[in-house]
Amino acid sequence: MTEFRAAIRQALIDELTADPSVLVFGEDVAAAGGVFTVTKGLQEQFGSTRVFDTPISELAITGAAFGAAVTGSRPVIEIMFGDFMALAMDSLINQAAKWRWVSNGQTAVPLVVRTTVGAGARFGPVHCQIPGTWMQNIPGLKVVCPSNPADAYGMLRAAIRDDDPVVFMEHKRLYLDEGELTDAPVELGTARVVRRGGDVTIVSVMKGVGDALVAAEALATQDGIEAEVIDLRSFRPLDVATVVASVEATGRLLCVEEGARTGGWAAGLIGQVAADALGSLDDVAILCTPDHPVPFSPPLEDAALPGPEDIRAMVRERLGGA
Amino acid sequence: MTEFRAAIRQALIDELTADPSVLVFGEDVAAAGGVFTVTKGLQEQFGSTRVFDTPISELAITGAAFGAAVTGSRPVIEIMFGDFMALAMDSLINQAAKWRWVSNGQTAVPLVVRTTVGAGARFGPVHCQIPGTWMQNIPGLKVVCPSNPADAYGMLRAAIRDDDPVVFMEHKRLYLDEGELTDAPVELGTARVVRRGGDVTIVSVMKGVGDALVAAEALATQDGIEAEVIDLRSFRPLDVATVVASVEATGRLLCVEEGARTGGWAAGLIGQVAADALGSLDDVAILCTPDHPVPFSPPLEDAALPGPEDIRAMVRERLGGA
Amino acid sequence: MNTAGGAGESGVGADEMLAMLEQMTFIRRFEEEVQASFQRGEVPGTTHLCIGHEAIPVGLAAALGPDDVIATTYRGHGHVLARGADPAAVAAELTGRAMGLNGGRGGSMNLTDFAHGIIGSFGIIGGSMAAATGAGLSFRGTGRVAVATFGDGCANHGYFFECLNFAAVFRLPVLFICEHNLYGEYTPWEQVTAGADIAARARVFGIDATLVDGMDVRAVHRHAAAAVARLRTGEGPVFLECRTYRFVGHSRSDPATYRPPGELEEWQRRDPLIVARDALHDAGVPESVTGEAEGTARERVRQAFATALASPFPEPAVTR
Amino acid sequence: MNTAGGAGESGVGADEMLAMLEQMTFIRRFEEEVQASFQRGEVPGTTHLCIGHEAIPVGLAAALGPDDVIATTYRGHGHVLARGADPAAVAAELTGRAMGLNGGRGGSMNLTDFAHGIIGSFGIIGGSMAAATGAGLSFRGTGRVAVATFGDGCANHGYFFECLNFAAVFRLPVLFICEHNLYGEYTPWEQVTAGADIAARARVFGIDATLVDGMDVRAVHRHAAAAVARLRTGEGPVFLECRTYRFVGHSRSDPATYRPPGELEEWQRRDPLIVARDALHDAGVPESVTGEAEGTARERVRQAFATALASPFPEPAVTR
Ligand SMILES: Cc1ncc(C[n+]2csc(CCOP(=O)(O)OP(=O)(O)O)c2C)c(N)n1
Ligand SMILES: Cc1ncc(C[n+]2csc(CCOP(=O)(O)OP(=O)(O)O)c2C)c(N)n1
Ligand SMILES: [Mg+2]
Ligand SMILES: [Mg+2]
Repeated sequence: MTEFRAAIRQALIDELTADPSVLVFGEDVAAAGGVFTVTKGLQEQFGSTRVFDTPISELAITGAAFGAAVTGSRPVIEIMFGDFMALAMDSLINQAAKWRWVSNGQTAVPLVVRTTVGAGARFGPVHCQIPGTWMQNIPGLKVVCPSNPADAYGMLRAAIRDDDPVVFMEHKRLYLDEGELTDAPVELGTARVVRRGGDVTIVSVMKGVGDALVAAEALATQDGIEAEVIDLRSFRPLDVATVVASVEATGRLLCVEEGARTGGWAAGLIGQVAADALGSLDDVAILCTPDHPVPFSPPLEDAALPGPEDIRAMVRERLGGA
Repeated sequence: MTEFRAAIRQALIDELTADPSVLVFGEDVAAAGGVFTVTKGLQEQFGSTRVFDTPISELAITGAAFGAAVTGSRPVIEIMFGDFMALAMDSLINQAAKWRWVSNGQTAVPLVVRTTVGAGARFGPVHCQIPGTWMQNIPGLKVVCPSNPADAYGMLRAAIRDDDPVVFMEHKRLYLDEGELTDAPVELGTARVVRRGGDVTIVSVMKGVGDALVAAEALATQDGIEAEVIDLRSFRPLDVATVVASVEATGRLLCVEEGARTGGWAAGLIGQVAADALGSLDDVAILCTPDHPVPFSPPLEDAALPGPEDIRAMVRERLGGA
Repeated sequence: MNTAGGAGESGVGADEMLAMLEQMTFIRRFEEEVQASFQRGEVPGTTHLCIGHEAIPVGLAAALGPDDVIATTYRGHGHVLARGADPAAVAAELTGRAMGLNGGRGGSMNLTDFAHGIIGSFGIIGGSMAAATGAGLSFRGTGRVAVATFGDGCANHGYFFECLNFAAVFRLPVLFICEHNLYGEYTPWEQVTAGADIAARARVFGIDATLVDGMDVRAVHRHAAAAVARLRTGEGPVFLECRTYRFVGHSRSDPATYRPPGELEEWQRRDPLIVARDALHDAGVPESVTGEAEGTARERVRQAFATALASPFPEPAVTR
Repeated sequence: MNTAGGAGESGVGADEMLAMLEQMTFIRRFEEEVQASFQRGEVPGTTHLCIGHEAIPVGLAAALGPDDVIATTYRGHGHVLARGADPAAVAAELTGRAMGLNGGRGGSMNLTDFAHGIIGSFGIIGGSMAAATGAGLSFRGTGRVAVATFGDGCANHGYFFECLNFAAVFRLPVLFICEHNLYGEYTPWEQVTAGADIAARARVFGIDATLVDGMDVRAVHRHAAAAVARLRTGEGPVFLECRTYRFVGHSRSDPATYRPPGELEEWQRRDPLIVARDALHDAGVPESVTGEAEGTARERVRQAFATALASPFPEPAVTR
């Protein structure tokens, strides 16, 4: 069994080993090994030309990653907290995401931005956001988010080998989760059905997938409802087809999002499912966070975040207590 | 009749006159009057303490607007092109949008960010994006976008008087449009039904609203289809209720977005309508731009942007040639 | 108030100096209690203590007037307390209580108290500089002053340079205080900061910038007072690089193993509390008097945390 | 190639100097044709011409090797041409043709030609600095050099400072070339730029930074060549502030009314084409020889635009 954070470290080690053009840099990632110790030991192993600490300069870090990526390197940078992605977005949006297409295919832009996201750790309103939605509308970018160690490993390797820029979000409440790693390649942008069930489709990402599975077990054993659970794994590309296929069987769709309703991925996914398969939908619902920043105080934060019980309650409510 | 850009100037003049705490600043807005001459003459009229040119420093401009807003000023800043909002977002997302709530109501954050958005002017891939979706998921922010001079005037005045930060997007292909101004206040976050019709609901924003109206006339006179046209006017708050009310009558919903499908407002709006009123929906569709950056070359750009004919064709297709 | 027997070349009288010692001692004990509370699980999340930095908030606060404002960072507890925020409300915010400065919404990294001129503590590096720069815009011509505090790590950030240039161009009444403690998180500053000292980076914008002994409250106070006087006349921003050291890790349970051996001890010899106490003794104030600061501080801290911990959590009211 | 009769103190021989004059003349005529084509509606959107700046791209390009790369701006046509991009493909990109450098996708602000070491022209201020900084990371230890060009307006941007610090900290082989033309769009640089010259802003990071006469191709070439030699040894970034002037408006039909009277005329007396021609004449090259540059340039420009305009637009293939 491997911890989620160790899976990420292993993916970095394997790609640093396999390809000498891979670089790893960011704030406090090297000597200290990262604030969540994800990158511990990499600098010792691969040297300070390939793994290094940077100044606190999100614009330069991300912009330099772009410049390095178009000149033969495969940089994997870390933006320490997802909230700080706002400082890095210009380079991602206006350069990295655009250059392959705008140059008419003259270059690839193989860079990865790792960033820690998500609430629940009492870090307050500016160390807990999930910036995936901020960049979900940008053609040329991939935005992915594993929910378990195996995917963390497989998706990060795929991201580093990808020729497009990839934002790789790591939910901080998953770092200590354990699981088995495999060498099975993961295609970025594909969702995965993690539990089969015929009564309702529950879609989530990252921490929400585990919550949905807990809810699904309770629904099965206590309410006689079989939920199909889908791990979206990616904000962009968005695997609408896998969700449509599930909904064609279940007719019911619940999206569980750690984020606000307006502008969230949940509403957008439902909209695309509706555009493709309206006739299959008997009911759709969104379980999300309230329309205010994530609070610091534990009772406030706990109440704001959807958990297994909220999921179960919403499914029961939506299925008319079935 | 007043031009769209003159309507914006008039709103600025009226608010600068009404309230001495209003400030206007940004790159080239003062002496030169802005790259689209929207702010021409303001510095002469109100002096260089209230209307001034800044360095090319999007972070400082936006951050300073926040600091000014929490200490008694009502700054109206300009980020010259919407694409550059990526450089300004940290301050908006992590400070301006949060401070009223996070301070537990100790302060208001009355600032407005004006920015020019939209394609069609052959400005190429990094001077044409619509950054509204980048910030649509941020509680505490308002993101609005007028489609005509009257709304430009009314909504900008409302934005300046609003106690929350407002991103005010101006579509560059509307600047020369003409219309009558009124003093009727506009409530930010409300959509407006701009044409009545019972067969299909078409929702768009900014330039798309005019296109939808042109399409609706053609549909009415040539295809016998009566389209209801809704100007959403705001990405956040999102007026789902007005769209639901329309769809309850028409049963059909087409959203026309100048932007990519995944992560766009169109899919998100449909998702929220579905969550609130699935039973009323007989058909939904999205007309958007292809999943790549906006091209420079005229034939490529023209083909990428949805226009009245595309809207009409899609309505006819979706209504089975009715 | 300034009785005979000034505390040395600072121009600060013994009474004032004693008050500053008391405040520094109070902040020190407060921060220690934050750490203890964190270890007991009463302070959730994380903490960033200003232990070792106390001369800066205290020397600065003594130079400000009630209408001046400050924007600080996640390491700003000391500034919030020195400006006069209710210690119980600070403790209550750190422990997530309804009576907290921010009603429990912000926590340690977002302490905000407009009533005491604290327009915010900012968790994003550079945010404090931008906020103060903007406040400076509001204050032009009023005589009011806006202060930003930030660390050495901030000196490599776009915010830092853009704000300094912006404030210089518009001659804004902003006092920029760099609390240079040699590290940004776990990274030594020289490793990521090109060139010489940080003050030079401000000087390149024509900003009056001075290196200050951040372990000596008299020095901080003297320079801050001079800066504030100058700022009130509208002469444009001032920059102080206060050299200091944090005696504890960056946050939470950071053991600070990145420090070279002996470095901590060397700086601890210049502990701002010791420097101030020695100065008072040199000026003839007896140990019986300086010793009182300790007891007062402990009692105030005890009361603040007792009040906070006895107070209720906020009630969630969720609508999704 | 370097025959007798060097062109003065520059160390540049007359042949090389003549070649540089030809290239500068070619860029000048090319840009004039861009403007004419814009006015005829053949170049859509907007344009940003480098008329007046020509000594910089030409002097620089002569100092670079084929493996070096450059990241420039929307005002970078000259650099793209000087590096050897096919002029017809440049004209075709500006006119939105399929055979354009970017297949018509980018237009004038995004000219990109990896085959000639042009990793991009960047429409976002600061983007070129970041791209070159990153290229410098790839080039560490290889002897290759990455160049960024940018304007005086960029010197107030977060990108500028963060990239300079970043490049200095890691001693990256990056040549930073500020094309200082006194204006950012319509705003005079002194009005928004605090402190003294821009080179000083680089020096504060310990970067070797020099003020260069950007109207004299010999000076640009000399400094660029010295910088490149130094960069190849891995000694860390170099910064050149090239003072220049754009003889035309910022973009499109900007009448440039913000200029003080006489300023344009004063700079035009130091037109880089005239400076180069005079130097050649002083070195004994006859007018009959220098005069040839003109005809050659016009013919190359004519051919480039004729080819471009005769070529097809790209075919849209839209899937929504
Ligand atoms: C923009 C941004 N990047 C990174 C961080 C994470 N971070 C928090 S504190 C810190 C170190 C800051 O060092 P310094 O400015 O010297 O302040 P100190 O903590 O030493 O007081 C970092 C990198 C942040 N909060 N904001
Ligand atoms: C980040 C950003 N902000 C604003 C602009 C708009 N803009 C384009 S050119 C320009 C002026 C730049 O001046 P300078 O750097 O001196 O270059 P010059 O045009 O004089 O060559 C501005 C403000 C931009 N392109 N990017
Ligand atoms: Mg520090
Ligand atoms: Mg310029």
